Amino acid sequence: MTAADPDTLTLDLDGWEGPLDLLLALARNQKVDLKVISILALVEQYLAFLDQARSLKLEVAADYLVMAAWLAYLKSALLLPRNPEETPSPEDMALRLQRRLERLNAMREAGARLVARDRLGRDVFLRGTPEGLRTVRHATWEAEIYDLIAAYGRISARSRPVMHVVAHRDVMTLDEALARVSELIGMRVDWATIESLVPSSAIGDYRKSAVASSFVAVLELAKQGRAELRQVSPFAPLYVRAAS
Amino acid sequence: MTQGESLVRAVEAVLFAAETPLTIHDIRLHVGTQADVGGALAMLLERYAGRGIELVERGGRWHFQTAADLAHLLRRDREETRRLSRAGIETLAIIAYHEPVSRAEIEAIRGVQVAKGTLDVLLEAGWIRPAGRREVPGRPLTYATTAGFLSHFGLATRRDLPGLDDLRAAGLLDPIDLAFENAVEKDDDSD
Amino acid sequence: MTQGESLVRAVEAVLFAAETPLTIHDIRLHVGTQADVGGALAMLLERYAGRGIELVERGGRWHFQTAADLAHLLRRDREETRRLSRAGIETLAIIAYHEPVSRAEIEAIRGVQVAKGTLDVLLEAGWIRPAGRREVPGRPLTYATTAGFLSHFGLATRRDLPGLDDLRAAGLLDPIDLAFENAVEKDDDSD
Repeated sequence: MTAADPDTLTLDLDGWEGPLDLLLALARNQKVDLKVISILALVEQYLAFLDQARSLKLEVAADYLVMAAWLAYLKSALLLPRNPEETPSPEDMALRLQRRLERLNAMREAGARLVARDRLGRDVFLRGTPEGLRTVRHATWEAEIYDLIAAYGRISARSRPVMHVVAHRDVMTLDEALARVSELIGMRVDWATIESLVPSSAIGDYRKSAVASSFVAVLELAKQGRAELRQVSPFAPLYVRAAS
Repeated sequence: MTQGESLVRAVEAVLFAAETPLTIHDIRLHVGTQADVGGALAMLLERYAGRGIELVERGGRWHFQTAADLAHLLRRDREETRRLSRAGIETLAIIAYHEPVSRAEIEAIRGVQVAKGTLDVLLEAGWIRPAGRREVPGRPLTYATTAGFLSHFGLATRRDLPGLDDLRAAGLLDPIDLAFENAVEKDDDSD
Repeated sequence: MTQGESLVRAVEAVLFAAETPLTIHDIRLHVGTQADVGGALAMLLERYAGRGIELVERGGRWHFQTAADLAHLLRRDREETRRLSRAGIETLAIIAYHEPVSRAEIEAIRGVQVAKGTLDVLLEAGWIRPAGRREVPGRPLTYATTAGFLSHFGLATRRDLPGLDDLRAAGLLDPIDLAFENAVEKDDDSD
């Protein structure tokens, strides 16, 4: 068995699709039916092949080494006196490896036969310009009279005139605030906070409204040039006085 | 060069697979420049006469086509029942209650734009019809319901539609309902 | 419902006009639900035998195609079908002969990982499809071939796969013993 001649097998492992592919190629080199292949010879060829690769300092992928280790173990198990306790037996393992190679080989050949068949679009052709079959869908629309009436009710409810009545009206109007603020700052000389301009009697919602209206009134007076504003930083108290 | 029956087969296959009608010259490019393509075509014409497939010549170009009398088989009708969308039913209701009514008026009443598709669906269903143009600027088209609308909804006349008082009595003007509806779906007029 | 010769014509026309292979059910939708489509197909099979156009059945679906022996006349100007890689061909063969089969089983037979693109290419070609999960730990997805696979490779059914019976008799299609395969090489890095 001289099939392991490294010259006939490229050492470029990229050319092989993994250890099993390499094993199959080696097995085929034995030129016998895969069913009667010598696993022992095959193992030796594989190991010799990898040794060769390593002696050339080629990098060998991990899965090749894993397979090598397993095959080395199989080889020694096949050669050494048999331990009857051991399962599976080395012969059994060798048989399975052989079956595995057979199966890969069978699928490889099946694939080759498959792609060599008369293939649609390559060897045989469908009609070039089929008219096509059409399914024309007609929609029949469905709606119930209730849906129609309910829809109209919904629209009517949506568009019905609605009168808004505000029940609670506890506010200081802007006009009120304007009159009050301009009068108060006219009487004072010094800076005054907005809060100090709100009537002390004002409490609750009315106080909030009075503060808000007074603030807007102050802004309005400042805009008209009748008041000056001062604030040292954001959110600091806002001071107001009559424009000088 | 292909001859006799094998030429007929070849021409048959070439015409079948071709993506466009072929001249005799085109066919020769496939079956051989010296071939009697005319003779093969004559043979095929005869063979396919009266069959489901016909060989035809148009302006010097040949092609197979399905027999004209069988064209109806290539088309299959299928009915599908579909429910009208909410936008559709509201638009239909407005037309029914206010006809004739223009699209702008429908939008004013609904408070939402009416997609073109919505009116198309109602037209397709045969429930509304164009009902002339309104003599105002822009001359907008108006819509009205059809006899098909009445029969679909089991109405003898439009006057059988319940009035606002009936709707209120039936609880169909309940604003709580409205608030709920609005909360549930904002605007479904995209169909 | 169409009968006799006019049914044969009708089936001929429908198959001829179709853009994809049709099942008998599909054909019935066009020619009549009670029609003896099987009988008409048998008649057409006979008529087209040996002609340039053939009627074929692939996975229960019927279509007309050009006769295989005329391939040399038709290949002109057609772009060659994309060549499958060796890995692709082997993977397809393994799926076809073992289906349904999981990726791990394919890898066990080939002894290498199945690269991502390999299954993608086969799926994209419409030749394989996911065929459910195997009820074992990890619930791996399995793959099987499609009707498109049968059409493309000219197989009436999977039983027509070349050498299927011999391979089965030789035990080469027995379920894959993943446990053993994994014991041999426990490698399996991720791809």
